[in-house]
Amino acid sequence: MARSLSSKELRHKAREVQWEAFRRGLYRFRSNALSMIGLSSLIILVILAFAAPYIAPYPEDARGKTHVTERLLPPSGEHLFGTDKVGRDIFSRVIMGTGLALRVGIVIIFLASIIGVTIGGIAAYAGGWIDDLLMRITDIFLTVPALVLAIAITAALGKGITNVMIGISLVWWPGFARLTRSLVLSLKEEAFVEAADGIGSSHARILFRHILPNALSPIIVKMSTDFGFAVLTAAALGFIGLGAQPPTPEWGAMINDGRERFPSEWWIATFPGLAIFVMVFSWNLLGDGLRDVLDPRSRR
Amino acid sequence: MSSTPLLEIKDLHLEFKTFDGVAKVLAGVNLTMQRGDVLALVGETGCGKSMTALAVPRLIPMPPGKITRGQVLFEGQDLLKKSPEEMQRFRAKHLGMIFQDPTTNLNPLFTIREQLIDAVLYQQHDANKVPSKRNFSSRARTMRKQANERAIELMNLVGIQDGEKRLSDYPHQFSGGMRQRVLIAMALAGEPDLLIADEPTTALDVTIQAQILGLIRDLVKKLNLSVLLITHNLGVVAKTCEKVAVMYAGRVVEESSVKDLFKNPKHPYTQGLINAVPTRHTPRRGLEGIPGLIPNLTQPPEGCRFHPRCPKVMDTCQQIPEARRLSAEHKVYCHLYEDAL
Amino acid sequence: MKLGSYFLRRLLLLIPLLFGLSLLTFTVSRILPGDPVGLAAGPQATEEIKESLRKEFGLDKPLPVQYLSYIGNLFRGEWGQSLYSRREVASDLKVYFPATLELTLAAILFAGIFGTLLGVVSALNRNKLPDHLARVVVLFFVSFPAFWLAMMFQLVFGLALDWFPIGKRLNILMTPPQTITGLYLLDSILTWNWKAFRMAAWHLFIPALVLSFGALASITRITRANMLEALDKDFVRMERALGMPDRVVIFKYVLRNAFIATLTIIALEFGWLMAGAVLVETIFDWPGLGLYIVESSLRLDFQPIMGITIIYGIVFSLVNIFTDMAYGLLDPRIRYG
Amino acid sequence: MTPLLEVKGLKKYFPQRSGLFNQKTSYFKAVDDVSFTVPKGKTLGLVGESGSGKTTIGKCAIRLLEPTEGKILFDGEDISHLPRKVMQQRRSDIQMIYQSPAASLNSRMTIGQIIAEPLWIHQKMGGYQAQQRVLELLNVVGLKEEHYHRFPHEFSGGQQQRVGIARALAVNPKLIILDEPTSALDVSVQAQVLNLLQQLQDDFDLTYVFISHDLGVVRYLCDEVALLYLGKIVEIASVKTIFEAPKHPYTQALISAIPEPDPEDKKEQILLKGDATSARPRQGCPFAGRCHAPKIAACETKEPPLIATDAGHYVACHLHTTHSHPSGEHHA
Repeated sequence: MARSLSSKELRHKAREVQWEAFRRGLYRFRSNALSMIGLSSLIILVILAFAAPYIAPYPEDARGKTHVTERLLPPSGEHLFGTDKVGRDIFSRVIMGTGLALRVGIVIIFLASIIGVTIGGIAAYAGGWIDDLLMRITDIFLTVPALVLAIAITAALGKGITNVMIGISLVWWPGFARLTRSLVLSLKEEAFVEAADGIGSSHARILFRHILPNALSPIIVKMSTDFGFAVLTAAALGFIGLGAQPPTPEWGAMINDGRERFPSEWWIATFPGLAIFVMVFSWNLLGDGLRDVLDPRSRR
Repeated sequence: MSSTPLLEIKDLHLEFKTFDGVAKVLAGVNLTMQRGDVLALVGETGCGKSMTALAVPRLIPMPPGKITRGQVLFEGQDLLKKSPEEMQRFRAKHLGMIFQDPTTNLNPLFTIREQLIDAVLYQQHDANKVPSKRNFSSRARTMRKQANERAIELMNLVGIQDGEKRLSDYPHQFSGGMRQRVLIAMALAGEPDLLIADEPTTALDVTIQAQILGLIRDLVKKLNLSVLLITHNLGVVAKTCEKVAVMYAGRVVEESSVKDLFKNPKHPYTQGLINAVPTRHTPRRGLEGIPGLIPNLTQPPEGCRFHPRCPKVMDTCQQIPEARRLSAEHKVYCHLYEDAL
Repeated sequence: MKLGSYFLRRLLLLIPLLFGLSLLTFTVSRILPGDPVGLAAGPQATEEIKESLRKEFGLDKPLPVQYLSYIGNLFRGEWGQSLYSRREVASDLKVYFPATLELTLAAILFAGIFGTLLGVVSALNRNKLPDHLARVVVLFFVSFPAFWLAMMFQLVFGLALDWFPIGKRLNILMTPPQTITGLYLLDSILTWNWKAFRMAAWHLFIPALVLSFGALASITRITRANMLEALDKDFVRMERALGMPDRVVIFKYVLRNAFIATLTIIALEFGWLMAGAVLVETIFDWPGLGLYIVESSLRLDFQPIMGITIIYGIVFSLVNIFTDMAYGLLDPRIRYG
Repeated sequence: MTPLLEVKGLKKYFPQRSGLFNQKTSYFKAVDDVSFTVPKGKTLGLVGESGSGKTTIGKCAIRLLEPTEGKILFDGEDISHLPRKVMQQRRSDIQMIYQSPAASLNSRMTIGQIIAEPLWIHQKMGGYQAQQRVLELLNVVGLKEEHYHRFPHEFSGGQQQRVGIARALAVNPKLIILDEPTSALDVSVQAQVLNLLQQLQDDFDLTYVFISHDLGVVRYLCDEVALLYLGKIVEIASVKTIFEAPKHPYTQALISAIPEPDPEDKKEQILLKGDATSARPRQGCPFAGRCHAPKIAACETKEPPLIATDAGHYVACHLHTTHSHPSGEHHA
């Protein structure tokens, strides 16, 4: 009989195998120039978010300081993006708003995916009347387009950025619930899940050890591609006037600020809009690349 | 042997680009078929039998596939040199193909009539002469009417009762065996010179398999068809064909008449393959498998590709074996034998 | 006919769904914090005035009673009154809804046509330049906030180039076509009013275009993926083996297979666009549900909010039902049962 | 001696929904009143074409599907209604091996984790001890130790099936249900796996239920064979009897349809008409629509019961039972 391999050797081999799988994924992702652009630009945005107080020339403007003498100045060396109607430096406010936009996106996507995955997973695995009940509730949320319901809920909760995040999360989870449910339902039919049942696994073991790990990739893909849309939706609520209240430098609200003076003082609305675009575009590029790696079926 | 063979494949090399490297899927396939032959191409998964079959109508996706060397001669003309348009016309006129899975090879959204009539029209006429569905000139109507009649005739030919009525059905309304019959009808629409059948009964139940093989045998007799039958099932070979070529890892290793092959297999792989099938004479625990695994085709073994698994391996097996002619009909690619002719 | 009974079943299922929806919006608008009466009555209002307002709107009754009476009224076609304008919600909806519908329909038409086209081109040129280009372009346009893009388009095409009007459904001076459906384009065709048709189309073009970008990316991507999947099917190889030319294989046989799956996405995107219309309407002064809901939300005017969400719910559900039925007509395998 | 597995009157109906409210309107009878026994250490073959219910029987026997009716006695104990928790423990005695080796292994787990899982579930065995046991099992099924940390997709079908076998063996089961374990494999690999299965049966005194559509393999591997047609057993006997003296016309046709790898074999093939589902008559013998044997009146009117004709040979065919069966039936 051959000499038994020691645990250490086996573990070493395991690491090699995993590293190899990881490298393949990385290779596919890296060979996609667009997603690399998206990733780099996002990294820059994250750095910007943390370093904003040190980079912004007038960080106090983001906290509401006004300069009556410097109202409505067009872009110049002093004020790269110009100033708004109370003389605040738009460049500083845009930079200081980066962190907020990122935070809003992250909170919404995490809240929505946690609620959605839990509900969808339970519905699909339990089946029967539990499934019926949960899915009917999900359907009710899906009957009205997300933005409309988000407006209604946020309005009822009261204006403010926290309520925007709650409102959007509350209408965003059904998408995750539907996705998770369909994933779990099809995984439940897979032979390896049946085999797990066949060796005597408990329900919890089947769900957490066999089904959910295999459902993870598409959920992550959806999280990454939804991120941009969540940021856009939050900005829309800000634009309507339901979101962050002045003087918070929220990009959507800033566009709303500039609207009445558009197009004569075009810079007030233009630059925050471009900032939203850069963030959303970066996320979309990244999400598209992630989809290639994690969900190879979608792009061959 | 003076006449030009119907089909001659010479030294065909095919590569496939994969993540792990370039797989040498076919490495010098040689195969000859005369008009009227019913030839089985037999082998296990990954031996390249389907790729060889698909190389004839040039249906291998390229990329990732790439033919690096060799010829596919049909009555002497090299198919690999034809332009895509010429090839499409050639397929329509001279070839018929049936595939393994009858459920996926019919388009689910169109009626059998629509698909069968198109098959008739495009095989009988040049593609640019086929009228569009919205063309109501008398010529177009006549063509469609004739195609419809031909379709009914074909349905009867493949043994579908009330063929005329069933033309209006959709594929999902047919059982698996019936769908395979429809596919055979489509393949025969233009009276092809050569029918290539790629595992035509593998997805079917045994009793249905018997029906379809019976149909193919009848058609061979009735229409004087030449058939290239690709299969992994030695039983199907024995029941249906007269000649057989055995493939292993991208090469033909033995060619012979069916009778001779089963009575007198020469290549160690062929011997192993035949012994691996349980028959009524196999005693309990008397089955022999072939040890080892099929090689990874990105790094195939040197020389004879079977030598790492061969019980009779010798030093010379490091070289690619030439064809040895044991009789007029029996060829083997193995260093164990000498030319008898 | 199976299709009929399927339709009936779906319509019946709509009833509990709308009940649920009304309950949801009712809960949201009545139980959550915020003081609509206070807002409506104004800051100077005395407690008595507020009290009488509450009584007038039935807000003094227990919540279940309020809900039941609301539902009862709903069935009688009485959708309540705005706290603010005192106008009937139902008649407001009748005015605003067709405008939104027309805008959304035009946008989904653009997105459907261009998305499918781009998707097909992408798939047929897989991993070549046109494919990559299409991918970037649609990702680019979907990444803009619709309201901001609307402003920019207004600036460029309306003010700078003066090619298109900058807002509203028609010139202020023009009388709209006689109302039949409320969709100006359709009404002007029905009344043979070509001048109104041209004018309405001219006004509609830019808002619909801006709106359509939101749906372009996913329609393109799905069409591309479906095309590739369909091209990979066994029957495509079979059709080629039969000697059919590629144009027949692709445009007759593959396209229908790909389009069926795209249809579902188009229905889904219809809902997304109808919501997106809210934002585009505010920019282009488009007298639709968008402006209505924004104003009502800011004032916590709950009767219109409920009415609007229910209208959205009905329309979106109907769109889904119709898509499912179209799906069934295109795919003979679907059995309604 | 009590048989290790006894199935009595097993039925499995799947409800079909339709109508305005998606109500249950009819039942698809996948398995309809099936009984058989498997003695310890023997192999019973369940043979049939697609739709015959053979896999459903296998899954009911290990309670992966809940039987609609009937009893399943394992070692004398009725397990057909055991609560899930108890049944989970019983599964250390009954294991299953699946048709598609790739699909039955979780692609996110290593071979080591896959084989160790039942050890943890049933014996709470982990760490070094479990690893040693897994390495031992890898040896038993003919895999190498360095495969321990590999993932299933890196293996060929035959090797994957060996992993499945090792997983099933991990907890020393008494009974293994083999659901077409070699139908996805090449013949040379099939032979290896069949040899392995025979070896394991001898070494560990295993009892097999072998589900297959391949009569050639069944003839080679099984001691007794039950033939299924549309959810019912039509004939059951020792393997020798079935292949040498089949009585049911379906069995005869099926055996004649085996493509023997022998060009000299000139046995007459019985070609059946149509296929099982569409040729099923509304009443009478379910096989009557395809039957090649001369029909008698009873064929069209009532279903033939499964009745012993000789010792250990049961047939459900009017041609073989009308004249010989016990008197009670005549009065019907």
